[in-house]
Amino acid sequence: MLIRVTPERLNPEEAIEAVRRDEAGAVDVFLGIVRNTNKGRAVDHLVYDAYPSMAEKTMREVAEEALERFDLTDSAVLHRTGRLEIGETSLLVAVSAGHRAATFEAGHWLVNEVKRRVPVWKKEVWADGEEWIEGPESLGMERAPATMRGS
Amino acid sequence: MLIRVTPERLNPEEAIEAVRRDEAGAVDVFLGIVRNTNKGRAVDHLVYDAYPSMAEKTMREVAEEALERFDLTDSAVLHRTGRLEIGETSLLVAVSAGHRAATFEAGHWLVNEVKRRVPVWKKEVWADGEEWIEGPESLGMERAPATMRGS
Amino acid sequence: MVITVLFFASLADAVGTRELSLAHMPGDTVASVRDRLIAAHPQVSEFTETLLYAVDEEYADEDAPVPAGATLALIPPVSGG
Amino acid sequence: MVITVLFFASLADAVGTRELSLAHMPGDTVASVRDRLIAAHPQVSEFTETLLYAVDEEYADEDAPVPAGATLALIPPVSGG
Repeated sequence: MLIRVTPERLNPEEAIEAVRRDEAGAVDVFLGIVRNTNKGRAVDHLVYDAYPSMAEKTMREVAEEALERFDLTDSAVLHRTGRLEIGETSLLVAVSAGHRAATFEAGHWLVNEVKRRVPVWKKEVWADGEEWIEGPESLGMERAPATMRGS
Repeated sequence: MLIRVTPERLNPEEAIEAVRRDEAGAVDVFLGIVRNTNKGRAVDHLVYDAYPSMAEKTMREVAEEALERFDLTDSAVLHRTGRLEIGETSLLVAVSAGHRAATFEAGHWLVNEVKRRVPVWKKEVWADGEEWIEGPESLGMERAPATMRGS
Repeated sequence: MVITVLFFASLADAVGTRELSLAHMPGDTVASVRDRLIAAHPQVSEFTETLLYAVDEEYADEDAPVPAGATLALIPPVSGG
Repeated sequence: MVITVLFFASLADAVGTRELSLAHMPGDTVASVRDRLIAAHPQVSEFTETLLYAVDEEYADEDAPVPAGATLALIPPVSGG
């Protein structure tokens, strides 16, 4: 199980090789990529902050939970930190299984859970300013609805 | 839109780069891989036959249909032919979209449709024999239920 | 003018070739060409229950016309992926 | 003995640091440590509505104990991926 939080570029080939097995007929790989816009606003770049040790621990818990919930042979979760330019890969999730349906379901579930649970934060930087994007997919947002938020 | 039927090795990085766009925040890639067993029997290798020109035409139709049905920015479908060893990639499907849900749905749909519609056939070779695997996911199987099959 | 007929996978093994040419007849359809094929290669009849057909790379029904110069492909149930 | 407190993202910007040490008090919980933090750094109170907490890298409720030597992380709504 390949789990990593790193400021280095993420390599999809590495994740594929990490989950590939002779008994697994299907591999699904998801790449989260830095978009050039968000909510209609031009993004210049992103900066990812993380609590690296807890992020890796949480990613490992989510990946292990996926192995149990779905009929997977292996999974890999990698998240990049630091400054990322448009088009670069921030998140890489790969899963392998005997058959394809499990890989698509597990991949989607894993990406959702990573975004909900893993302590990583994204700052959007525009030409004229910047802002930390917090929630709304995280665990915290389930406890505090939007109308109750502090700021 | 990258569409290819080829006896050469399939490269996931090429498919990812083909669908990657600055406005696409999500890429999903599926790899169909030669398994070492099928229905409990040890597989030595596979041989894929194809009707290459019609296979590429059908793959392009399916990929274009996916662009319309789902909110995709691009898609790629590659199928390998000839002799494939255990662990090698037979099918590569990549899609990009603004957001992740569309990529998982479209990727799964595309793989299903390729397996149903594209004129490609797989021969399993074991230590002591070989057999063309035909259906049961193909269009033909919908017309003729298993109990009516000729052989 | 002729029709080109293509065979694949198990059917190519059974017929012993991947391609052959047939004389075109006025009014030819997928079914009429297939029936002439079966007359020459009786083993094709074992496959017809599950065969699909393509005329010039487009899936076609049994009553679809097959024009002179066309390519008719006999398509066993596919198993790609 | 001390408690290590970690700040991230917007909260690290607001507090002006990513880490500080606090004296441990008998019976400390997430809430009691957070309240001492707010006394020293009132700007933290603007975040508490949406904060989660982790004690030694495990999400924890407000009434979870914070032992001497522990690390308490104040976790704004996450936005990875």
